[in-house]
Amino acid sequence: MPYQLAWFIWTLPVFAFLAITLVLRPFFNHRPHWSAYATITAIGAAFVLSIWALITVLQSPDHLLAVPRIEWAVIDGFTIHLGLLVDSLTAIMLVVVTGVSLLVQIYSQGYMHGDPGYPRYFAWMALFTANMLGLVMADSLLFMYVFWEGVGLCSYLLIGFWFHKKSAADAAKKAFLVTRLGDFGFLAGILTLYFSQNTFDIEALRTAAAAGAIAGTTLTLAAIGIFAGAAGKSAQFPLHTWLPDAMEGPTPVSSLIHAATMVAAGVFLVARMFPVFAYSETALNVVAGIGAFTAIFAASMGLVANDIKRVMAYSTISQLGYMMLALGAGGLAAYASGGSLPIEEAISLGVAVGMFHLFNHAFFKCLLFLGCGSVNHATGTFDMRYMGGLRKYMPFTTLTFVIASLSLAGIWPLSGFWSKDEILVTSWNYIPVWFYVALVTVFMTAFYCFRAVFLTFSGEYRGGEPGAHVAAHSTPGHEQSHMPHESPRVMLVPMGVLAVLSIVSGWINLSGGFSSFLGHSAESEGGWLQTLFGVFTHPLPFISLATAAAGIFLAFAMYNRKWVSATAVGRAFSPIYKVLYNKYWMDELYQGILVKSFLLNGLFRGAQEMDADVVDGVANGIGNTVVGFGKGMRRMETGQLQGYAVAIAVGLVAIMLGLYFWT
Amino acid sequence: MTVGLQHYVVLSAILFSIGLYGTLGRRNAIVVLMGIELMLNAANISLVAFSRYLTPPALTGQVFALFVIVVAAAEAAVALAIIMTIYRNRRTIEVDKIDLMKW
Amino acid sequence: MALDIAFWILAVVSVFAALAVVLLRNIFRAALSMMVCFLMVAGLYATLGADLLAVVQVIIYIGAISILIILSIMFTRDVWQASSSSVVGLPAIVASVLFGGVVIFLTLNSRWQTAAPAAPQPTTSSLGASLFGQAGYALPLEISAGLLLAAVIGAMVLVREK
Amino acid sequence: MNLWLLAPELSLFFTAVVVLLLGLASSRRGIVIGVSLLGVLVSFVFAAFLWSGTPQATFNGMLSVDQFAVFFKFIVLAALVLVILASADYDYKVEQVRAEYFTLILISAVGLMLLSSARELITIYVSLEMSSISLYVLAGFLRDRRSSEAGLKYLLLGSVASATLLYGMSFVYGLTGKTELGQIASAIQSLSLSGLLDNPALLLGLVLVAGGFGFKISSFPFQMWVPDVYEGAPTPITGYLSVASKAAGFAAVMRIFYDAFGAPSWLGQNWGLLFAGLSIATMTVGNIVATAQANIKRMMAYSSIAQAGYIMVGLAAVSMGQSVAPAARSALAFFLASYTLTNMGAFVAIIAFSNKTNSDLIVDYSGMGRRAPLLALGLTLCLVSLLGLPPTAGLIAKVYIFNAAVQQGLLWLVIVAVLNTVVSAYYYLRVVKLMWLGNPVSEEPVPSSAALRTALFLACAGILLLGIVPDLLVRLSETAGHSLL
Repeated sequence: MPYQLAWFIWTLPVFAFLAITLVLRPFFNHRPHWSAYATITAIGAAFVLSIWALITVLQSPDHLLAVPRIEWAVIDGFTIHLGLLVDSLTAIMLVVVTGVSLLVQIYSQGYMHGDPGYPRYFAWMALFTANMLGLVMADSLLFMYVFWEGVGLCSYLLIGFWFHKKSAADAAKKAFLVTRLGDFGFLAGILTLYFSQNTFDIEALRTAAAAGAIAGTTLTLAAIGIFAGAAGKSAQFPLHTWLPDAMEGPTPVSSLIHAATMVAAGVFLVARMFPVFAYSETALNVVAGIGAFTAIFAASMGLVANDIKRVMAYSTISQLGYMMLALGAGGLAAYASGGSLPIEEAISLGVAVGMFHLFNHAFFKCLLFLGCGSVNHATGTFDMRYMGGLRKYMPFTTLTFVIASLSLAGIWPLSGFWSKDEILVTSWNYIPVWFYVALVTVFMTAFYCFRAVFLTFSGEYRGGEPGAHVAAHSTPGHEQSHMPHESPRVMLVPMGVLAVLSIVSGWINLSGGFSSFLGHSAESEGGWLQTLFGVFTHPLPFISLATAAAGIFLAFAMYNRKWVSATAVGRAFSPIYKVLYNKYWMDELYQGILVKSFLLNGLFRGAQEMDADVVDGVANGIGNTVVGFGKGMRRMETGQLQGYAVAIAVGLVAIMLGLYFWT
Repeated sequence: MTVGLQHYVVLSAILFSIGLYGTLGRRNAIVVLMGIELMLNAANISLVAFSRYLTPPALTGQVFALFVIVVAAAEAAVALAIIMTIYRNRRTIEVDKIDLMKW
Repeated sequence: MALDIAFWILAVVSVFAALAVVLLRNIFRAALSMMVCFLMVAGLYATLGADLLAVVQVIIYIGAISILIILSIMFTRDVWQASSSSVVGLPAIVASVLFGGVVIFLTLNSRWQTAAPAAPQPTTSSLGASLFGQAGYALPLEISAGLLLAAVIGAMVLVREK
Repeated sequence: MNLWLLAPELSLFFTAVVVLLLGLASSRRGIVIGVSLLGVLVSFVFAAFLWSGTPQATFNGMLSVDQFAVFFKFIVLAALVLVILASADYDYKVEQVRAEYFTLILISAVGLMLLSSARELITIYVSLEMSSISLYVLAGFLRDRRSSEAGLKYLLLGSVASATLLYGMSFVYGLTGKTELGQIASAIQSLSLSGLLDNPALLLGLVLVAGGFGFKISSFPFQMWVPDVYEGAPTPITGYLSVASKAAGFAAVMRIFYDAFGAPSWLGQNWGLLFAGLSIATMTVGNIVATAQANIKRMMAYSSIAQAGYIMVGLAAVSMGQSVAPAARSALAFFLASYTLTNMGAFVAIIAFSNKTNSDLIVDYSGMGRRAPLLALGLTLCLVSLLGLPPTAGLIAKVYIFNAAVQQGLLWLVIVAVLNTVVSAYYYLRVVKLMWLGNPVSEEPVPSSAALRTALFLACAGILLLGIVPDLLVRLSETAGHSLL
């Protein structure tokens, strides 16, 4: 097939967006479903094209789909190209983005049913997907930045979809502002690279970095700037605060944001520009350090959240931290190995490990959110304290949710296990410090996600909540029945597909196929069946599995069997002693709780609050300061024309004196 | 001390400042307008003085001043017409009361 | 020498007349002072050898503009109301004094390339030549004709009856 | 003296007179507008012929007919077409004197076109006044409380500014004994000064002239009239003021400062730095205060101040580097062309909305996306272009001008400008968001006349065309930038 088809991958959703806003919404508002069909068709077609692109890239010897550039404008010798860069990294992202987006759109038909903003919703979703696709395909940083901002804008519109709700409008504003803070860094990074190399072309910049043409402080500054942008979008500490609030949007939006589009953009960006990072040890340490810290920091906050979507949001932040850690650790491999591993190898190692987790995470996290949406669809609340016992009413949702949770917790042989294992191995090999942090995080992850599972699905139904949270999600059409019921089929089918993917997606790399596609030739350990079981020849998988199992067990003990009252853990620590007495592998954490009994309620909650007040404060503060200045400065405009004339006269005098003394 | 170019230029600067004060510091719109006329006159004095002392045969400054006078007349006519409209609307021509639009 | 004396008289009177324009509370008297000031300026033109310009100054400024202004004062019935200092009275004084001071300081420090002044001679014909002549200012003249048309239309449109 | 070189202005002035005389017989809207548009078309054809000619100075060097001037004539004519169409729906407010209204617009356009090619101080002053006096009248044309207030403020402050300009010109004349820009330049060079203070008359002339034009291009601290006048003036005139008069002002500034004060290079760097400093203040004030506005005309006024700040980046870039950069002049020309289309388009949409709602408040734009999808789409496109997002002309214009500035070593200025752009997103997108996501006050659709729709369509098509295939205009503005006599 001709290469031009690649253009359609991101333009098709744009057409869908245009069709909805220009034709369907003004003229066919009484047929809202047509909008959904337009979006689904466009993204479906883009998905097919993405598969084609992936196959083409796979078959081409240099793993590249050559798309000639279009010379767009020449301004005084400064040429602006329009071009696509479709390599293995892009091809994988394309399939993930279109695939996940397609499933989410199908699901949304059920979830958004009856919402008055139905066509608007699908228009923004199409545009959101289009921008993300453009972002991964752009061949120059300039165009990437354009799509990058487009993604930010669409997420703003989608998070604030129910803009009449103050919390939603606030969350949207927050997301927009906080990610913008990072974007300043990104822009600075782009400009640094541009002034160093006089080009925005990604491939050229990668080559220049590898050839040492950009080096030293310039390189480090550029890399850290880019990472700031990535940290904003991928919700890394300290710019992560927007993500938990972003659940104010419709749940499928959260699902798309958390799985394949918005947050993945940051990780993708770092992977895309990884050569720029790999030659600066400082930058790599920043990436790995922030990643690891974010992983454990976010996970700790997930332990105490009561809102199921919030738990998942913290989980996303934490998992993104893992991916950053993977990238950083992979890159640091070259430095840690004392030169035996060439930097090119380290680059592909980092990218392969990080992207592999991104790939797997997309499916199970998307599924978890769709599960949350399904639960909410049934109970009208996101507060787990009012759920419980849904297993009886929603068997299918329960099943898929548990599968996704197992995958997230990293249980063999589900997909999450494989990529998490690779991250642990890489960090163990090259930066052991972060390995322990990651391991603790594994425990926490397993604990909080099964805490959610048990609170939601086991026990007795606690009646939903007709109070505050329904008001918070008061979309018409979600009529409350007295007992929860399973969601419609249009929502369940995508969940089923994702459940299967959550199990099997990790197997793709059993014989190193995924890694070698990304340029990292892993040491092959025989066929994939051998690897499936052969993985246990090393001790590390046992450790991580055991850690995860421990987490699950603790959750089981506390929230299913109630051997230990969860509230008591917060208040007093002695009951924990009794229950966990014999579990020697819990000693460290145990001591921690003993020593600092306020850890759960004190520090973690404190972290959450600092989050809400300080970091948000800065973001909102900047916005409010500008507007405040504006409000103050407009007072200068007194309406008195003689006041203006005085300004002219004084201005002239000031300019004269200024020039007089300056020259 | 013989009167020379500098005397004229300084005189014009003084008249310009007085005119400027008239436009900035007086409340009545017509006085403001008179201030502007003073400023234009001041500029003309310096133009004519330059013409006399710099390029005696060429008279460029005088030509310039001639045009300024024409423009000043046109400007005054339009200004007074606008002041009339204001007066019809508000029964006052005090410029500090004409501040409907601000902020 | 006579010219010098004339200059000093004209200069002092014009400055005082100008001050009267902007300081007198009675607007009508301010307008009369303005006429005096314009007359003095015409005299200054004469001392500079610009005879035609002096005449034009008298005809247009005193004959037309001043009369127009006095008429407007009468129409707006604010004649007997005091023209008080504006809301930015003090800043206005400061700004104008500063402005004047800086300009005077800078002009006094400037070097002007003065040529020896020629003996005064009638300028009417040479002005006419430079306005209408081959190498003259015909273009600005035409433009100012358009300008006057715009002003006439504008003034008529603005003061028309409802 | 070749009158053909004046043909665009002459034909337009002739049209103005014809329209005025027609008004005595019949002031039917169709006839008046038709004749005006025809005159613009004729003038455009003449200008197009001049484009292909060689640059030359005519009328004893008072007028230069180069591509730079012709480019700005095109801009003025484009604004003229849009303002005439935009007035079609608005002129019910001036029905008795419709012919005079259009006559004044045409005369002011003649003045602006002359201003963009004038290269002699007297001509510059007289053309400037020709356009200004017509615009004073037009600003106060409605004679209601707001409009007459706008007229008075514009007139009094404008007169102060032009007196300042005149005073500055007198010092330039006093320093050099010349009024023609080229001769002024050689006179300054022959003085062989080594700094502004060698002869402070130069500083006086420079600053006072810059101040007089600073008023015209709404540069800080001469920008304070802008919001009040823009709010009170009839909306089509506001649009016209914000683009045509500003464009011609920039053309004149460029010509004066480059032609007369372009050499020696320290002089260029002095005023380049002056404009760079003013540019920062201008765009910052414009953007920050715009965030706090509730009236859309006022918001657009502050937005246009901010845009003037961006354009001044180009002005500063012309002379700030080691060598003079024609690229910066091209960028400035391109920016003004794109800005003209964009801002006029926005004002056309605003006229259409306020015709229906009788309000200029931003909150009343809530839900307009549903009540008038096409108008809202047009306004969205214009605002997005003002912000400088793809795929619009605004993006190219910003890239072009910022690139030119960076080439001249003004990176710090560009960084400030980009930060400013970020601030501007707040108020532009607020309107966009309100239109598409807000709840409509009523479900009643907003009708608009064919003339307004045509104007908006023309503007939007131009914005998109320049955004998608900028090469068309980039070539023209490059020619213009390099042709300055």
